[in-house]
Amino acid sequence: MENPGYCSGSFDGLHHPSDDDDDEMVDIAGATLDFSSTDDVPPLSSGVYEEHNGTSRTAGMNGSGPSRLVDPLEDPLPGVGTYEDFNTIDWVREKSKDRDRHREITNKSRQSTVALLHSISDAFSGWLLMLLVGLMSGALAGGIDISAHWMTDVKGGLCLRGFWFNHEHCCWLSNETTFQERDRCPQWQSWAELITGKSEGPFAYIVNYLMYIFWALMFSFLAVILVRAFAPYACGSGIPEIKTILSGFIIRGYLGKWTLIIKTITLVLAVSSGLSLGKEGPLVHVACCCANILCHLFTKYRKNEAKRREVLSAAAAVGVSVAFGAPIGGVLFSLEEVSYYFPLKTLWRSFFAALVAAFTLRSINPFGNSRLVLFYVEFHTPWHLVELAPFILLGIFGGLWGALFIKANIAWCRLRKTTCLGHYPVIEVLVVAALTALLSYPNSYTRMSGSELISELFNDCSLLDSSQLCGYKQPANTSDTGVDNSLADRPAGPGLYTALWQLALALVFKMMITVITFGMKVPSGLFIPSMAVGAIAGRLLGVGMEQLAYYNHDSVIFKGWCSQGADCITPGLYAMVGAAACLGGVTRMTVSLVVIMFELTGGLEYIVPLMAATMTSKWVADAFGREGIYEAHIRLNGYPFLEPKEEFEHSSLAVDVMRPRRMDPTLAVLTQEGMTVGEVESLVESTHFSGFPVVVSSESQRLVGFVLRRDLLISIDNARKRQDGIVSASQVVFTEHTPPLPPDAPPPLRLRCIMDLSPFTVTDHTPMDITVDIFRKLGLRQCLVTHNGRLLGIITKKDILKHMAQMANRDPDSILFN
Amino acid sequence: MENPGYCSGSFDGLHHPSDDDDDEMVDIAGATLDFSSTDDVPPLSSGVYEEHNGTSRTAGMNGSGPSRLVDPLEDPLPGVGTYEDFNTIDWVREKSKDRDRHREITNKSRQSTVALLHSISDAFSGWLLMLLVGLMSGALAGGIDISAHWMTDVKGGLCLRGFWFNHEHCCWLSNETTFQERDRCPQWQSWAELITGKSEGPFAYIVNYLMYIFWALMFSFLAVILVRAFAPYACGSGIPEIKTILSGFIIRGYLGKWTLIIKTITLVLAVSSGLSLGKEGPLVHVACCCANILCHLFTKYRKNEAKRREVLSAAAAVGVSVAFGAPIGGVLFSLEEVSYYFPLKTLWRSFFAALVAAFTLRSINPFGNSRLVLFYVEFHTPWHLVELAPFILLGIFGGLWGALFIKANIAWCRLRKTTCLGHYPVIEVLVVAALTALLSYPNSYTRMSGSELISELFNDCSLLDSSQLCGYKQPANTSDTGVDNSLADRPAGPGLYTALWQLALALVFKMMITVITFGMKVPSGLFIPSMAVGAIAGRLLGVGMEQLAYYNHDSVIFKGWCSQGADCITPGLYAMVGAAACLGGVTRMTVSLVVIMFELTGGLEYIVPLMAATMTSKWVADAFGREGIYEAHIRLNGYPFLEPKEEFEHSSLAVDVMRPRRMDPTLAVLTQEGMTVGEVESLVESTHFSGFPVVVSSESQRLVGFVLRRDLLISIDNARKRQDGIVSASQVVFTEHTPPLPPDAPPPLRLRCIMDLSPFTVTDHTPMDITVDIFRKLGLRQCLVTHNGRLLGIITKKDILKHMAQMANRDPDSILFN
Amino acid sequence: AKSFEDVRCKCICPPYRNITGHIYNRNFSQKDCNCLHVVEPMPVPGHDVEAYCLLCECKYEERSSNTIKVTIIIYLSVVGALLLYMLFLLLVDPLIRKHDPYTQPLHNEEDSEEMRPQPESSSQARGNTVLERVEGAQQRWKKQVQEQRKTVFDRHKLLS
Amino acid sequence: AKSFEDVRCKCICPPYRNITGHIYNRNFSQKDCNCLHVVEPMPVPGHDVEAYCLLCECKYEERSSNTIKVTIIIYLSVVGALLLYMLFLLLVDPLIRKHDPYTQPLHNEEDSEEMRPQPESSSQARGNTVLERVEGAQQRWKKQVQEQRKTVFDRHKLLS
Repeated sequence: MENPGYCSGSFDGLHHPSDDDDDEMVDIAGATLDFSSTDDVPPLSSGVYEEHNGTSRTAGMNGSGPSRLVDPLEDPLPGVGTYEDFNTIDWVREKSKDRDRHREITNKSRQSTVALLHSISDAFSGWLLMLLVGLMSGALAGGIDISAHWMTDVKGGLCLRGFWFNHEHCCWLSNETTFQERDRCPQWQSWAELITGKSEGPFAYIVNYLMYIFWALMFSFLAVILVRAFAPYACGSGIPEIKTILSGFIIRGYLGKWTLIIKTITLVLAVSSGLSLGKEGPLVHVACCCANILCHLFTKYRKNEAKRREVLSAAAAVGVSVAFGAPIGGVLFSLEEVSYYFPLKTLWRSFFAALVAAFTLRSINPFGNSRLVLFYVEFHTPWHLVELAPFILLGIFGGLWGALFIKANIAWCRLRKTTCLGHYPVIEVLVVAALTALLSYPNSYTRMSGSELISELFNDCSLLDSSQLCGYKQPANTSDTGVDNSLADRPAGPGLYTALWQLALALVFKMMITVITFGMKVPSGLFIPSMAVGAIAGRLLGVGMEQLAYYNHDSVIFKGWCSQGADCITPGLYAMVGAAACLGGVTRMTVSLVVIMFELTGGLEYIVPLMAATMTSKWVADAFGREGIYEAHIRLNGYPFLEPKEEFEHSSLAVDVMRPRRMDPTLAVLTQEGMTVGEVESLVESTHFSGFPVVVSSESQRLVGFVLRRDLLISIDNARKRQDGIVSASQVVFTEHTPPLPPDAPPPLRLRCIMDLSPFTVTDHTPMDITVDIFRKLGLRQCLVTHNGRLLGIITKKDILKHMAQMANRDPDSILFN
Repeated sequence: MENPGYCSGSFDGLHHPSDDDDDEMVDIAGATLDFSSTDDVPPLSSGVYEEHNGTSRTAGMNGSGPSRLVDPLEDPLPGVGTYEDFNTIDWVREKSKDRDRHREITNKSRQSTVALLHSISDAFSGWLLMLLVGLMSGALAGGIDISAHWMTDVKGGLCLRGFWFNHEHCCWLSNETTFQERDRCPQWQSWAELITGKSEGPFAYIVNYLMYIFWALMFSFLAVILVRAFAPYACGSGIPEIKTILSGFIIRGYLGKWTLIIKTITLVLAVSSGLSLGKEGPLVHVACCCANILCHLFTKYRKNEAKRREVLSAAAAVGVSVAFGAPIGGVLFSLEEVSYYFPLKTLWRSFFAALVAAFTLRSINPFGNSRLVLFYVEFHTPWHLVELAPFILLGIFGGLWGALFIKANIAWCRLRKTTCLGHYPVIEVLVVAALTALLSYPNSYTRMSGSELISELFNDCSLLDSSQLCGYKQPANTSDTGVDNSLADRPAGPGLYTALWQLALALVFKMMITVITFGMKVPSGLFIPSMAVGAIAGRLLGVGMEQLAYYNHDSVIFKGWCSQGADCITPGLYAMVGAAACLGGVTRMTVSLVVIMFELTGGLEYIVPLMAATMTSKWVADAFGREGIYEAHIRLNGYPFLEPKEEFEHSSLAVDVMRPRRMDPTLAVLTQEGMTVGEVESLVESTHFSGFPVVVSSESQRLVGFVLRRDLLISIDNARKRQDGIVSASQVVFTEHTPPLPPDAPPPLRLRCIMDLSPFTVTDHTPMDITVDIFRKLGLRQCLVTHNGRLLGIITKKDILKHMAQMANRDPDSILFN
Repeated sequence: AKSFEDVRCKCICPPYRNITGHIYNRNFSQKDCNCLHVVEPMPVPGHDVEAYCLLCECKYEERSSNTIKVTIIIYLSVVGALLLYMLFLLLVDPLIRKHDPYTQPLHNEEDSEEMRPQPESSSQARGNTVLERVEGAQQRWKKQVQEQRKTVFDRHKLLS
Repeated sequence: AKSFEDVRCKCICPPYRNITGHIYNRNFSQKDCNCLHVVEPMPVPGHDVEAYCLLCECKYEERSSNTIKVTIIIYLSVVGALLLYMLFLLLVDPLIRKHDPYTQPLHNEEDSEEMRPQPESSSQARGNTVLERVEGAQQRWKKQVQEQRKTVFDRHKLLS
C-alpha cells in the first residue's frame, strides 16, 4: 500500500482527547441517539466536521472513548465498524474483531511483563465482570424485595415501631400474636385505626377500603409518570426486547443507567400497587442493565457487541436466579428461552454469576427466613401414579389458558398499538389499577400480593396452620396420632368451603385482569400472575381430589394407596403442578420450568408430575399456536428476530427471496475501479441500501467484496475534508494496487481497507431452509447470491423475515427493522 | 428435463425387494464393512452388478432397506447420498434431506386421513423413540448393577440360600448380624469356609487371597477374550468415539447390536474383576447402542444420519442419568461434554429420556435402598466460609492430578499404540488384573469395589456407624447429648489412624494403577477411579481438618464457628468435594459435574464448595494442557474432530489452508459440458479426492456445483450398464438443458441431479477463524475457495485439522480420517 | 453481632386436648431455641410436657432491621428526589430557560417526526465550566428521553 | 404383592450406657416398622425405653429377590452361551468347514492388508433355505468382526 497511514488512523489527531471523556463515560450507558432511527435517511447530511464529531461520539458510546489513543487495535476511522440504532449487528464481524484483539494481546504478552499481566487480567476480566454482575443484581433484587414487601403492606397500614417495618417485621417480636391471627399486633395500625381510631366495624372497613384504593392509585400513578418522564424504555416485561437484543439487535439506551434506576424504582411501585403483575421478567431486564453498565469497565466487552451479548445472556440467567432463587433453573432459562448465541464458556460463566447473585440475595435475607423466595416450600410427601391423571388435566388447563391468554393479550395489545387507546397510557394504568383495587379488596385471596397467594396455595396444611384453606373438620381424637402432627385426610369444614368459593372468584378475576394488565406502560412480569392462576386451579382440583378420596376411599381407584388415616393427597402439590402448567402454557418453557420448580421445592420426587404437566401444557398450547407470549410480542412489534426454535418449512430457493426481484431494476453495485467519488456518492444518495457489493466490472459481475453504506460515507466525507486533492472526479479504488491513471487525474481514493473481503455468498439454487440456517447459526446480516460465479442479488435478514411472514400469510410489512 | 425418469429411481426394479429384507434388518445394527476403510482406494472396482448389490446393502445398513419401494422420498439411485465407513457426514445435506421429507409428509397430510395419521405418528415418533431408549437403557443399567454387585461378591464367597444372592442380600433377613460386623451371617460362606471349612486363621486367609486372585484373573480373561472374539469395538470407555461420532464421523458397527451385547456382558466382568475402572463411560456407550438400534424402528431416524445423531446426543444424557441417578446432570453432561449439535428440541427430549431411564432404574431398585447409585448421600450439615480454603486446596490437587493423569495415560497409550506392547492385549489385561488383585486384597479399602469405597468415604460418621473410619474415641458421657445422635467432633482413635494409613496407601495405589488400566482392551470408565482418588484425598484432608479443629478450637480460625461440642467439620463433605475436583481435573467438566454431585447429594447447600473446587481444578489443569482426557484420546487416535470449545487463534487466511497449495498442480475440476464419460472416469481414477467441483469452463473457472466422487462413480457405472448408448465417448452434461450435439454423437449422460447446486464457498481472503467457525457451526465437510468469483481451491475438514495440528506444532499426519 | 431485636425464637403449638393453639415468641439465642425453654408458662401438667412439646414447632429466625431501615429510607429518598427533579423539569426549567437557545431544539423536535440530531448543542456543551458541561449532558439526555418517549408512547414502535 | 422374604424392617441401635450396639432385623410391614415393635427383647428398663428408641434408627426396606434371581440367571446363561459359541467358532467350525468355499475369503483377508469386500458371498447367501441365509449372515458378520479386530487390535487405528 502506498499510503498505509491513511487507513490506520491518520485522523486521530483530529479527535480531541479532551477532559470531557469523563463526561462521555458517564453518558455511555444512557446512549445518545445521534442518527435518526430509521436507516432510509442517510445519517450524514449536516456538514462534515459535525458529522465527525457525531460519529466520534457514537464511538464513545460504544465504549472506545477514553482509551482510543492508547489502543492500537482501534478502528482505523472513528465510526467505521459501529452500528446505527435499531440495526442488527454482524456476529461474524464482531467475533472476528474480538479474535483479532485477543491475538494481538497474546502476541504482545510474549514481549513484556506488563503486557503479560495485561493479557492475564484480560483473560480473567470475564470472570470478574460476572462476579460484579452477580453482586450488583443480587443486591438490587434484595432491595426490590424488601421495598416491595413494605410498600405492599403500606396499603393496609403503618408500623408504629418504625415506619420502615412491614407488617410481619413490625410484629416480629410481639407476644400479642394469637394462633388464629398470626400477624396482628398493636404496633401495626391499619389506616382506619390511624385515622378514626377504630379497628372494627363497617366504617373502619370503608376507610381501609378507600385507603387501599388510594394507595393503589397513587403507586401506579407514580410508576407510570416516572416511566414516562425519565425512561420510557423501562416499561413492560423486557424479555421480548432482551431476546431481540441478544439475537443481535441494537436498541441504544434500552440497557442504560436511567432505565436501570427507573425500572428498579417503578417495579417496586407497580408490584405494590396490587396490579396483577410480577417482578420476575423486569428483574431479568434489571440484571441485563447491570451487566451492560458494568461492561463499560472492561475494554474487552465495551468495544465488542458480540462479547457484550454473551455477558447479557449470563445476566438473563442471573435475573431468573434471583427472582426464583434457582441458579440452575436460571441458566437453563437463559439457554432455553432467552439466548441466541450461548457458547459453553457462557454456560460456565452464567452459572457462576447466578450462584453469586443467589448468595448475595441470601445474605441480604429479604424475607427473614433464609429463603430466596416467599413461596419456597419443602415437601416430601409421596405421590401415586394414579395422580398423573389429574396432573395431566392440570396440564391441559394450563395449555388452554396459555393459548387463550396469548391470543387475548395480543389482541388487546394490538388494539392499544393501533387505536386511540394507546394515546392515554397514564389514564389506562390508573383505570386498571382502580378496577383491580376495587375488585380485589373484598376477596382476601386477591387482596394479598401474588407471591403471598402462591405461597399460601403451595403450603401444605398441617396442624400448625390456621389459614382458611386448612379449615378441615377436626377429627374426634387429635392427640392419639402422637408424634405425627401432619393432617391426615379429613372432611372439609365450612372454612374451607368459603375459601374455595373465594378462590374460584379469584381465579376468574385473575384470568381477566391479567390479560389487560400485561403490556401496560409500567414494569410488569408475567410469571407470578400465571403461576397464581395455575396455583388456584391446582389447589381447587387438589382439594376436590382430596375430598373425593376421603369419601370414596374404598373405591377401586383409591383403594390401593389411600387407606383411611393416611395422608394420600397433597393439595399443595396440585397447586405447584398447576402453577407450572399455566406458566408453561404461557411461556412454552419446559426443562427450565421444571428445574425452577424443582429448585423451589428442593425435591427431585416431583420431577415426573411437573414434567407431565408442563409437557401436556406445551403440546396443548402448541396446538393452538406455535408461539409463546414472548415470541408473540416480538412479532407484534415487528422486531427482526429469527426464531431459532422453528424450522423453515417451505421449499423456496434463495433466488425467490433475494433482491432485486425479477421485475426490479438491477442491483446497485460498485466496481472495484473506474467509478469516481461523485458517481459513488450519487449512487449512495439515490438508494437506501445499507451496503453495496463491489464487483470486478459491471459486465462480468464477479464479486470482490462488500462495503457498508455507513463506512463508505464516513470514509468519503473524511477523505474529502482531510485528504489533499480528493474531489468529485477522483477515482474510487478498491483494488490492492492502484491502476495506472492519466497523469492529470486527481489522486485516487483508496478504500480497500473498509471493504469486507470475505462476504458470505450462496448460490441462487440454495434452498431457503439452508440459507435460513446459515443466517441463524452464523448471525449474518446479509448474504450475497451468485449464479455460476456471477453476482445476482442480495438477501438481508429483513428479506428473510418478510419472506417468512409472507409464507405464513402475515403482512410482510410488519417487519419494521433491519 | 427430457428424461425425468432416469434420475428418480428407474433402477428400482433392479433391486430385489425379496423376503430377505428381514435378514437385512437383522444385520442393520451390526453394519457391514463393504468398502475398504480408507478412501484412497476407489470402492468401485469389482464389476458393476456386484457393486450395485454392495451399495444397495450399504443403503440397507443406512436403513433404507425394507420400505425403499414404497417411499417416494427415496434417493434417486441406491447408494447415492450415503456415506462410506470412516467418513464424515455433511450435516447441511442431511438436515436438508430431513426437511424435504418433513415437507413432503406435511403436504401429503392435507390430502388423506391416512397420510394425516402418518404425519402425526411421524411427529410423535421422536418422543416414542425416547421413551423406548429410556426404558431399555434403564433396564440394562439395572441388570448391570445387579450382576456386577453379585460378581464382585463372588470373588469373596458364595451364598448358600441361593447362589444368585450377593453378600448383602444373602444376609438380608439374617438376625445374626452384629453391630460391628454388619454383613456377617452364616448363609454367606467365604471360599475358605467352602473349601477348607475354616473361616479364620492364616490358611483361610491365604485360600481367600488365592481365590480372589483366581476370580479376578478369570473375570478379566473372560472380558478381554469376549471382546476380542465378538466385538472389538466394545473395548475402552467409548466416550471419545461417541464424541467423534456425534460430530459427524461414521464408524459402522460401533453402535451395533453385537457391541451392545458384548459391552454389557464384559462391562460386568471388568468391573467385578476388581480392576480400577468404572461403569459410567461404558454405560453411555451402551445407551447410545440402544438408541442406534431402536432408531431402526423409525424411518425418520433410520434414514437420516443427522437426525440419528440428535437421538444419540439424548442417549448420552440417558447413560449418565442411569450411571449417577442424575437426570439433569446427564442432560448437562451431554450438552457440555459430548454433543456437537444440540438443538433445543433435543434438550427437551433428552431430559424426558433421562427421566424415563432414571425411573425405570429406580423401579428395578438394584441396590434395595430405592436409590439409583450406591454412593448416594444425604447430608445437610452446614459449612463455613473458612472451609473454602481447604476446598480450593482440593481443587488444586484435583487439577494437578488430572493434568498428570492425562499426560501419563496418553504416554502409556501411545506406547501401547506404537510399540509391541500393543500386540499382547490379552496378556496385558491379565498382568494388570493379577497385579491389581495381588496388591489390593491386603488393604480393605482397595479390596472393596470403587463404588463401595466412594460410598464409605462420602458417608458421614454418626453413632450408628461402626466402620473403621468412624473410630473416634468415645467421649465420657454419650447419653447426655440426648436426641442428637450425631457425632460431635472428637479425637481420633486408633481405628481411625489405621484407616488413615490404609487410605493413604490406597491413594497411591489407585493413582498408579488407574494410569495403566484406562485404555486396556476391556470396557472401562474413568469416573469411578477418578472420584475414588479424589474422595480418598478429600477424606484425608477432612479428617485432618477435623482433628486440627478439635485440638485448636480456641484459635482465631476456628473460634467463631467451631465451638466445643458442635459438629463443625464434615469429612464426608471433603470427600465429596475432592471427588468432584479430581473428576473435574480429568474430564474438565464444570457445570454438569456440579449438577451431578448436587443430584447425588440432594442438597443445594454445597453448590458453592463444589463450584469452587471444580473451577480451581479446571483452571489448574488447564494451565498444564488445554484438553481433557477425552479430547486427548481423540487427538491420540487422530479422529476428525473439530473441537467446538477452542477458538482458532491464528491469523491464517483461507488461501493458506486450501488445496491445491501454491506449488501443487491445479485443482481437478469437471466442466459442466464438454467432458466425455471416459475423460471423467480417467480424472476420477487418477485422483483420490472425494469430490469434484463443476465449473462453467476451465478457462473462466466459474463455479456451478459440486459432485461427490462416490455419487459420480455409482451413477456412471449404473448408466453404462443400464442406459442405452452410454459409452466412453458420451458427453457428461451437468447443465439444465442439453447443449446441441453433433447428430452422430452418442446420447449424453445427464448428471445434474447428483450435483450439489449450492456448494459452500468462501473467498480466499476469509480469515481461517471465520472459516473454522463456519465448518463447526454448519457441520460442513468441504468448502470451496473463490477469488473474485473464480474457483481457486477447496478446503476440507481434514485440511483444517491438519492446519490446526501444524499450528500447534504437532504432526499434521496424525489426522487419519476424513 | 446481632442486635437484641434481630433474633427471635418462635414456637407454634397447635391445639392439644382442650388447650387452644398458641404462638410463643422470645428473643433467645439459637441454642436455647427449643420448646422447653420458650413455652412459658407451660400450659400442661408435667407428664404431658413431652407430648405437647413434640407437637410444637420451634424456629430460630434472624433478620437485619438495619438493612430494612436503610433500604426503605434510600428507596424513599430516591423516589422523592426523582419526583422533585421531575417537577423541576416540568415547572421551573421552562421558566428559567425561556430565552435559552437550548430550548430551541426541544420545540423543533416536537414538530418534526424525524428528529435530526443537533450536533451544535453538544459541541456548544463542550464548554469550559463544569456547569456548562453538566448542562450539555442534561440537554442530550433530555433529547434521548424525548425520543424514547416518542418511540414508545406516541409511535408505538417498540414495547407495545 | 411382596413376598414374605422381600421386606424387612431393620433397626440399628447404637451403644447406650453399658449396652453395646445392636442390629435388629424383622420382616414387618411398613406400618409396624418402629423401634417399639422391632426391638425385642428390650434391653433397657421401662423408663429408659423412650430415650433408647430415640437413638435407634429404623428403616423399612424392600427388594425383589425374583428380579435378582432372574437377572443373574439370564446373565450367566448369556455368558455361557457366548463362551460355547466362541469355542464352537474356534474349534468345531474350522473342522466342519474344511472344504467349504466360505473359508476362502477368511484366509485371503488375513493376507491382504486392504481387505476387499467379497460380494459373491453375500449374493450366494441369498439362497433359498433358511439355513443358507443364516449362514450367509454369519459369514458376513464374521468378516466384520475380523475387520474390527484388525482395526482395533492389530493396526491400532481406533480405540487405542
